Amino acid sequence: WTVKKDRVEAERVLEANLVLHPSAEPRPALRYQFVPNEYEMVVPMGEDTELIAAHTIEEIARRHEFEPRAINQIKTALVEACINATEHGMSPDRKIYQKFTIDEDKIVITISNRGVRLTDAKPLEISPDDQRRGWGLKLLKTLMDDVKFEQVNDGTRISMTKFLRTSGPEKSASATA
Amino acid sequence: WTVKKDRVEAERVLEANLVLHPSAEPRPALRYQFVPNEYEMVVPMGEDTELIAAHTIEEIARRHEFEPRAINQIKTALVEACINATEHGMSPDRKIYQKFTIDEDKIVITISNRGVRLTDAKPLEISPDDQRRGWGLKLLKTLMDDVKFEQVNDGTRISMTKFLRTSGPEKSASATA
Amino acid sequence: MNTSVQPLGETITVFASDYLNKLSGEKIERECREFLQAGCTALEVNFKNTEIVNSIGISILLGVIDAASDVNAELVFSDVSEHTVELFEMLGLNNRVVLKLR
Amino acid sequence: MNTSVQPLGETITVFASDYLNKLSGEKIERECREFLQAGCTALEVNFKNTEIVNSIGISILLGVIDAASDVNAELVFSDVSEHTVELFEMLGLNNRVVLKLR
Ligand SMILES: Nc1ncnc2c1ncn2[C@@H]1O[C@H](COP(=O)(O)OP(=O)(O)O)[C@@H](O)[C@H]1O
Ligand SMILES: Nc1ncnc2c1ncn2[C@@H]1O[C@H](COP(=O)(O)OP(=O)(O)O)[C@@H](O)[C@H]1O
Repeated sequence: WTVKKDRVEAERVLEANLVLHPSAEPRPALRYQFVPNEYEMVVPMGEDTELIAAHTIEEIARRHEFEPRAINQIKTALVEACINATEHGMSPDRKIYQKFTIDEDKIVITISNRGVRLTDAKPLEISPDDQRRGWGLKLLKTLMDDVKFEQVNDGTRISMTKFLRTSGPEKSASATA
Repeated sequence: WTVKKDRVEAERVLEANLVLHPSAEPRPALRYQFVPNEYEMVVPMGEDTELIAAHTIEEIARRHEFEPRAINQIKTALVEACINATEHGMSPDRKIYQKFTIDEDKIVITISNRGVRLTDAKPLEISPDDQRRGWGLKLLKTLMDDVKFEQVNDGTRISMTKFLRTSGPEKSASATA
Repeated sequence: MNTSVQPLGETITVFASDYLNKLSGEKIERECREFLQAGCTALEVNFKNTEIVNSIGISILLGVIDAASDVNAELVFSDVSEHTVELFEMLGLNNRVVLKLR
Repeated sequence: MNTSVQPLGETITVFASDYLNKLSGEKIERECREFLQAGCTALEVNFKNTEIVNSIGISILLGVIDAASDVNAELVFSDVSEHTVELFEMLGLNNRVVLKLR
């Protein structure tokens, strides 16, 4: 695990950098956020761009030894979250903001959009009249190990966690009543 | 081309959004940046993460009808720019900031890193003693149609443009003297 | 992302595209309805090219299932990937249509 | 991202990995130097698995070319993709080693 080494290296180059820019404004501490395995992605809404994000997360998850089944679950959850952002977000900038954080034992995917905050929309998971919609959030919860919804200042954010298991008991596959 | 339609749609949802958040702080005009085909990506430096970015740009370029040869050139240029950022950037946050903007006739790739500004480093393209290094920037310029270096406040930014040609004359393939 | 059609003995096969979403799902539905209206009694939707199915795509497939059962036509979803079978099972499609694994 | 070795008649073949960068390039160089020191007179570096080569990888390949020419060994880069040939040509490698297209 290279985190320790990377941190030492980052501190070395940070020092080097401060020496290189002695006249620069002091860098606020917050600027120095060391996050070794954090990826960010912003894609425009529409034209199936959720597939681009899904393929990126696929490559990241594969590098971190997630199993094919888990990778497919992650991809599908990401696609559903992106579709929700596009369909329900009423986003003014038409962008989907994504963050993928990889820890030793899990991946956390955050999908955010500006626009409608979740509570401004109709209540969650009240089955709509048409029984064939309202599956997106159900799927997210079944495909991922943990799902959190947050209303942020100017929109909605969904955080989804999948734990890395090399083997062991699997979750039940049924989300229907 | 769906830009027009998307803009109309974005304006519609922007209005809807303003109605939904009547009590929200007025959104500064700058927050409403409508850019239909702009992707952003932030990857941590190291562990060959430039490949993840290369595969993402590959998928984006393929969707926009770039030819296989141009796609390979774009991928290689992106990889070289990422390696330079990692090797020479002395980046304090160890991240590579990337932006891909697709226009009707071109793709513009921007690769930025915090840390060393280009002019702080040794002058560009003065061949180093070891004749086997110093190829990165040469390659960028040969592989792409236009390359710009900028020193930004806290680091370096490289912008590279590749024009979309369905056929027609190709650039000479030789970058050596 | 094309769907294409191939007559195969008595069964007509419709191919789902790599990404089964609203757009490509509606195309399949349209094709299936046309065949059923034309009297087709055995329909196969083939998923061999399908990498990802989203929930809107699944809801459209339910419409296809209903359309087939309305005219008592046989319907099979074939060459379905393991992951897509898992997804179909989550939403109970396996109780309403025959699924054949890839 | 493995390189592997396969004796093939008189020529020894070393396989380049999918991404030819500093790390995997140095591995190839090490292997090639070992074979050359052991008396190998015909060496092939096979690029059939190679998707991307970066400039550091290319500079290491130049070291392999030098090492082979120092002992008068034959060297071929085989199964090279069109794009990688283009890249090698940009940096003049085609003048120093035999390139065989994929
Ligand atoms: N990103 C989002 N922004 C605002 N509302 C959302 C978002 N995601 C989901 N919702 C709300 O949650 C409801 C349920 O979503 P879902 O289960 O995916 O079903 P469906 O998309 O078929 O309505 C949506 O109808 C919407 O009101
Ligand atoms: N992102 C960057 N930040 C700071 N300096 C850079 C950056 N990219 C390139 N340089 C400078 O330009 C020089 C030439 O780069 P390049 O042509 O890629 O050759 P090499 O990487 O082999 O030195 C580098 O040695 C470095 O000094």
